[in-house]
Amino acid sequence: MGALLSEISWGVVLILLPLAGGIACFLFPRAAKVLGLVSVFAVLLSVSGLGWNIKVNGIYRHAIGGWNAPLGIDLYADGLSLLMLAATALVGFGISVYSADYFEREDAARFWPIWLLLLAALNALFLSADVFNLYVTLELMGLAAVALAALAGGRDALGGAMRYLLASLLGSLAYLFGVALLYHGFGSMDIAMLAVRVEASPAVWAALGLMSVGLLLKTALFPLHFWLPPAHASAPAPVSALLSALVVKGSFYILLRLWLEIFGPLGGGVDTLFGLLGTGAILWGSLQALRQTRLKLLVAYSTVAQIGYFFISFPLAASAGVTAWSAAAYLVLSHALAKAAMFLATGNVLRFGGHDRIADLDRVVQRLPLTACAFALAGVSIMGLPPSGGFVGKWLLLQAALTQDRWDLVSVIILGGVLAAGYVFKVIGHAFTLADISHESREVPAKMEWAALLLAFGAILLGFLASPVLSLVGIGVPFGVSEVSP
Amino acid sequence: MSAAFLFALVGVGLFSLGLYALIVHAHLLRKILAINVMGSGVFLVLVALAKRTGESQPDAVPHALVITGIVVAVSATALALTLMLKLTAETGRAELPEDQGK
Amino acid sequence: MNEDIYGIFLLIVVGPLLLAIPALHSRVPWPRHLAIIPALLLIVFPGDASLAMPWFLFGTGFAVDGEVRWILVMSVAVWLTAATVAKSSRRNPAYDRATPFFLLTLAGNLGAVLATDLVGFFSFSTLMGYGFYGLVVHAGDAEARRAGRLYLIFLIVADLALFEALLLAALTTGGNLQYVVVRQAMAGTSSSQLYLWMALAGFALKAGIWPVHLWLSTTFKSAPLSTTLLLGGVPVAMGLLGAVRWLPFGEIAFYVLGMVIMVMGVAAILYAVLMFFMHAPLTMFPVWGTVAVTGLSVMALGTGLAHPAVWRQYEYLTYPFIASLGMFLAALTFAIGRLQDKRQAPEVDLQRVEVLSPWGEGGMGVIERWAEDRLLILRSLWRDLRLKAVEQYQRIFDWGKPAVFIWGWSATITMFVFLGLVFAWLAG
Amino acid sequence: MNWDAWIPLLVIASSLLPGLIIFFLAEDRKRLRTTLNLAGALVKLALVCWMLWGVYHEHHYETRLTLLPDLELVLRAGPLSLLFLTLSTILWLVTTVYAIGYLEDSPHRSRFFGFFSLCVTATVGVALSGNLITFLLFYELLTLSTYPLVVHRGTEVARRAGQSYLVHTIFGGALLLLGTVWLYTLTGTLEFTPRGFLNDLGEEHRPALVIIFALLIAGLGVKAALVPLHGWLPQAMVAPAPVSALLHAVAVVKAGAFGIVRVIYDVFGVDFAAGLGVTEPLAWLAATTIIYGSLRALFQDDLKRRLAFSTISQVSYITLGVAIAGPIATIGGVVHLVHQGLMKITLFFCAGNLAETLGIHKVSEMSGVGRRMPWTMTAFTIGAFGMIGAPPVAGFISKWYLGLGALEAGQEWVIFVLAGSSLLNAAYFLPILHRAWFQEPQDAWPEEHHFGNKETAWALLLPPLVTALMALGMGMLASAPFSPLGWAQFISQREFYRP
Repeated sequence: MGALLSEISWGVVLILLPLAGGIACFLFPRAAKVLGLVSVFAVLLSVSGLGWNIKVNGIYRHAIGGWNAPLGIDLYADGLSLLMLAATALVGFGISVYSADYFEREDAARFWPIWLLLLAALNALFLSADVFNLYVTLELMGLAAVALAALAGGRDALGGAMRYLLASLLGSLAYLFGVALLYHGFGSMDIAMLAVRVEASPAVWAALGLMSVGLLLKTALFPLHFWLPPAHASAPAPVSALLSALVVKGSFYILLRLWLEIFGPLGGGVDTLFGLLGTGAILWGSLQALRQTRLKLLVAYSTVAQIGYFFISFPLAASAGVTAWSAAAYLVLSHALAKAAMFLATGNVLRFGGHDRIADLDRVVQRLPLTACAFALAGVSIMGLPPSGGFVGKWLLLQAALTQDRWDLVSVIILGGVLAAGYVFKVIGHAFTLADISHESREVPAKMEWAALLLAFGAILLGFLASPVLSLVGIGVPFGVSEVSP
Repeated sequence: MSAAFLFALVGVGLFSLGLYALIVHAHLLRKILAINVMGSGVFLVLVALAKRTGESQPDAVPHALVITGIVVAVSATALALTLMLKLTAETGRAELPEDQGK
Repeated sequence: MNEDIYGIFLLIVVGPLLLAIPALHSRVPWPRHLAIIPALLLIVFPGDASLAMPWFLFGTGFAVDGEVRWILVMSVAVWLTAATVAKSSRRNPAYDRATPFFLLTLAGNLGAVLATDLVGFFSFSTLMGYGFYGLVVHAGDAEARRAGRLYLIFLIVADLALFEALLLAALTTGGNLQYVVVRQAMAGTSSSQLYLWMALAGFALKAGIWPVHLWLSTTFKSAPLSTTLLLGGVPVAMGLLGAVRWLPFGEIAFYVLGMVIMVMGVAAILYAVLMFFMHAPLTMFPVWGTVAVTGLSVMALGTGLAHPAVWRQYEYLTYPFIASLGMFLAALTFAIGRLQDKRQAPEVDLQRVEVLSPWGEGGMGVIERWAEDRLLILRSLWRDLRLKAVEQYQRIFDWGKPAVFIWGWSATITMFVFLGLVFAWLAG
Repeated sequence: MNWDAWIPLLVIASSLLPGLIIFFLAEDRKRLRTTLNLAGALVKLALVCWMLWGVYHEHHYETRLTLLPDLELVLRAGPLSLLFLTLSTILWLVTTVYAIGYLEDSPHRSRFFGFFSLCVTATVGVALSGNLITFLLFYELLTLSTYPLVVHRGTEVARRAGQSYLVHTIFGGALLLLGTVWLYTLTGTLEFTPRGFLNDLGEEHRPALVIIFALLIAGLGVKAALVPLHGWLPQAMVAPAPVSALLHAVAVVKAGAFGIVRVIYDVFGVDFAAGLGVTEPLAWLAATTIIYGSLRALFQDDLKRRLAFSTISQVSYITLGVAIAGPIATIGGVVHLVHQGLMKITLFFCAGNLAETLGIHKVSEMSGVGRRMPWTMTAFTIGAFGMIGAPPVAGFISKWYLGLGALEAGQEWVIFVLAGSSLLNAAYFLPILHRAWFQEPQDAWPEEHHFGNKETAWALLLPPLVTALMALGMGMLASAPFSPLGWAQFISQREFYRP
């Protein structure tokens, strides 16, 4: 059994499986739901297989078709990749279960193929070992995401999707430009080779600038987040969940990888800039979220704020590398679970009452207890209250900041949590009270409620799994060894 | 100044022009075209920089990349156009919804 | 020691406490008398006995010996009379409602008499105090409530002062609060002066010693006979008893304080005589009597403090003296109360009592007129002052709820100022 | 891992599991819900008794689970833990009975009891926490699980109260988190240790430690309702009576006070904290709170609001006791943790009974209520006298040790505070008693319900009587073995005298 598990090249499976599933869904629209669910479940199993493989054998590297870099395409997976893959598979599965009941026949036929394509793109992205391959997968992911965002049709959704598409393309092109410069300078696309060869030069700085801007745009870091709220808020609930939970993480992953391997050692104050932008994102996003009167927009702005946290790690990594990066990884993972749960819960509310005005939530707690519970639990993780994944992430982040006496960042981290509590409980408070306008109610399938709840529960559970998860992420030493012990 | 560098410079110019157009123009078709111009600029840079100093033969890899890039660009453009058409059908104007008020 | 009467010891306190529960005493004939019976048995039981209760509060105990028996006899006599008087006036509908308070007060009184240490005494006398409040106000009319409130404020302030004294004592002795231990320990420590001040202030308030007798006179005016009967025997005697037990008389010479107390005693007697001559209705006679007699006792205490040798010489008389004092006051009150009943005295009113003295009543008129001639200026001056004071109180009481705050405040501030002065004096 | 290591976890589970099951019960499964509630409470009580016996015989009960790399979730039953644990376990049982009676036929009972159990789980976790991060975890869980109880009624007022509660507690939680992480970066450990774990820290860290202390106390002070962080408590009165009881006596306020005790004794260590010069400001703060709360209580006509301000005042006795930083004052502070709980829960039960039976919410409506509900008012009277500090109710014991401890530590000013507080307590409690017992009743009660020939339902009447008797008993039997006082002396000894 063990031999068999380590013999299969799980990376290839992870890319081909959803792709094949997507094509099958496209070909047999009537069976799309079943095919889609089976594919996603198979992906989940494959990720476990890959995880087992990595745990036993260490870093996974596979040259597709036997062609090695620079000409061939390498697949590469270490702890960080595995974390992202696992998050994708888990959240993806949860959202798939939800979507199975959410989309009606016609929508389902369109949703499943694109979603599986997106899944394939995401998996490929997390497994890529060279910068150009990352571009292709990034672009693929972007296109699939845009298509999903447009799924709902109508003015808002199409407008949002269009804006998203333009931003996404612009980001990809900027990134590609950077790739060109890097290749020109060092003659390689492979990240590992670049890491060895790269040295500070104007071209590298230009590449860093272009790639960063492109990726920040796609990650929707403040102030480049303008496209996110309309796109995320107007898409169908499961799509919003996918976009917020996974898609923005794709581009962030690339940035993180590049930073860790190529740009990080160069220094030069960019990390400070990232930290500043992250700060801006946390404050601006949280304040905007507090101001919203619509639930979905609130959740979308919350994503803007939470993305800021990921970037707080950059300025801290210089002297507390492992802690800061572990924090970022943990925040990414728990945000994926929590934000997906939040959007799914929002979808339930929307379906139940036909609107998402916060002031008129009208005792959702009584009428959709599981959904309200899911929202609250996800909120706990977003706020960073213990026990939750968000708490672990924030704890590590605070620890990294405090060891360096970065009081500015400490206060931002704390303040962000308080503001998050503000907007989460704004919703929950109204969910308990009787509204002026009582709304008509529509049945919400149990599966949809449970999917949201289980995802949220996963975010909570992460609070207890920090040790195993972080040891898994540490495989292949993605974050280096520059640990400053407390 | 070598020819390759000139090409690269032109590529940068195209990229910048495209960016300008993307931001300035409200009409979606113009925006899509602007994106394509930007893409061409990048491709030009890639091709031009394939002629690396000291080597007689240009590097083949960037060419392969450009081909892949073009494929991606085409599909992106197709998606963009579809979206634009749908949006136009929905709103009657080929502009981003928020821009209509201007 | 004498373990045989263990049960009785407990019963004389527990019995009234249990009977205080309405469901119990409403099913028993003569509950008030019934509750006193164990105490009666204890009196006739020969010999000394004691019971240690280490589990109670910080460890306390009960004991009866020759000295305590004097007080006990007095208490039982007074309580039996009170119970009988109340029983005979059963036409009062408030009787049933007063019974629990009667029994609580009884339990407190007996416990305080028997307690062998400071905390036990303090606890039971507090219980007695609050029970007394119930007895005073149970009649339910506005005047009774005023009297009750006044009594309550004095009680609380007194308890606070005693509490501080207790803490000082505990600090000095390391937790052992037996009377003997405390008296010896407090005789020779730096905190003994503060302790003396606190304890004396507390007991002065509790016993209604001049100049803090205000609650006594107010209460007398409004309470029924069964209650006023107890006023002499219970709080006054208990206050004196406490002072004797808590303070290291005979062991410490504290001349200044002793003299001050003696002067206060003299002043109390003078005051009482003055009041009696100025405008005393018959009802108020026991009040001035009480004030005068307690003034006498205060003089004795002051003497004891100033001249320990004298105290030691006459110490054996202390308990009989207190007992007879209580008995005397109760008898006085009772006699006058019966007289009053027969004469159908007009309803007493707090204001009118002061303003309209019943001139020309019986043989008193001659003396009064004589006093009027002699003390005209003084009296009118004094009356004006009194009137003002009464008006002030009246206004406070009539405010209702805000008054509560003012009391709280004024009591707090007074307390603070007082304590502060004492501390300052100690420090300087 | 032997059997002893699982008991703390089982204690947690004994309320967590019933709570989780209850969430999914239909509204009408009343019997099953009641069975689960009571069974959980009884199992917990049994486990706690078992541990009490064990700790007394030097057994160690400790559960360790890895939470973060280098940081563990530690549940440990020490003497201090057990004091709070026993209190909350017993009061949970009583409050559950009361809540079952109180919420008879009201909607959303499953939700209510679910969160109720979670709340107790969090409290028990707070009690058993063996390090600061575990404490933090359960402390926040407590915030979260009480919020739905505060807003349970679902009215606009309730929502506002809940909002105020959250603003305060989240803010406090953030400060606590900050202090905790900071401490961790300085020391690398958060394990509660008798007499603190900071003694080896260098001189250069002292300013940082002072700030950390301030952060931790501010974070805990929110729940302990230290002025000026007390604003949420009076507002939270809109919650149903069992919740108020829980907030004031068992869980929230207590968790804050308990945390302060923990921080001073087991994080900083009394001597170290006194050396830092942080205990005296804290003592002053506590004193201010004591007086302020009492003063505000004077002006409240709403009975529950008056009690709420009284809580603000009384809970600070605990803080004051530990801040005086002497062995005797410690006894007073720690034992008040138990005593205040019993007395205040009695008062709130009684207030709930008045509201539920007669519709009385205001002090001014209470005239003559003693005749209509003698047993309830008897319990109330005992509780009120305890608050005033009259012997032999439990409050006297607390006040005694506080005063004695203050004198022993040479801090005479505390005596003034205690005296002032006693006076004020008397000033706002005695008028209530007077009104209830000695004034003529009004013609009709605001909203009267009849319960046959009883004054109110059994489930409503028994809990306050039981807690009042306990408050009385703990005062009278203070020197008996296994009394809270004895246990507090045990704790103080451990903190001050053991080598």
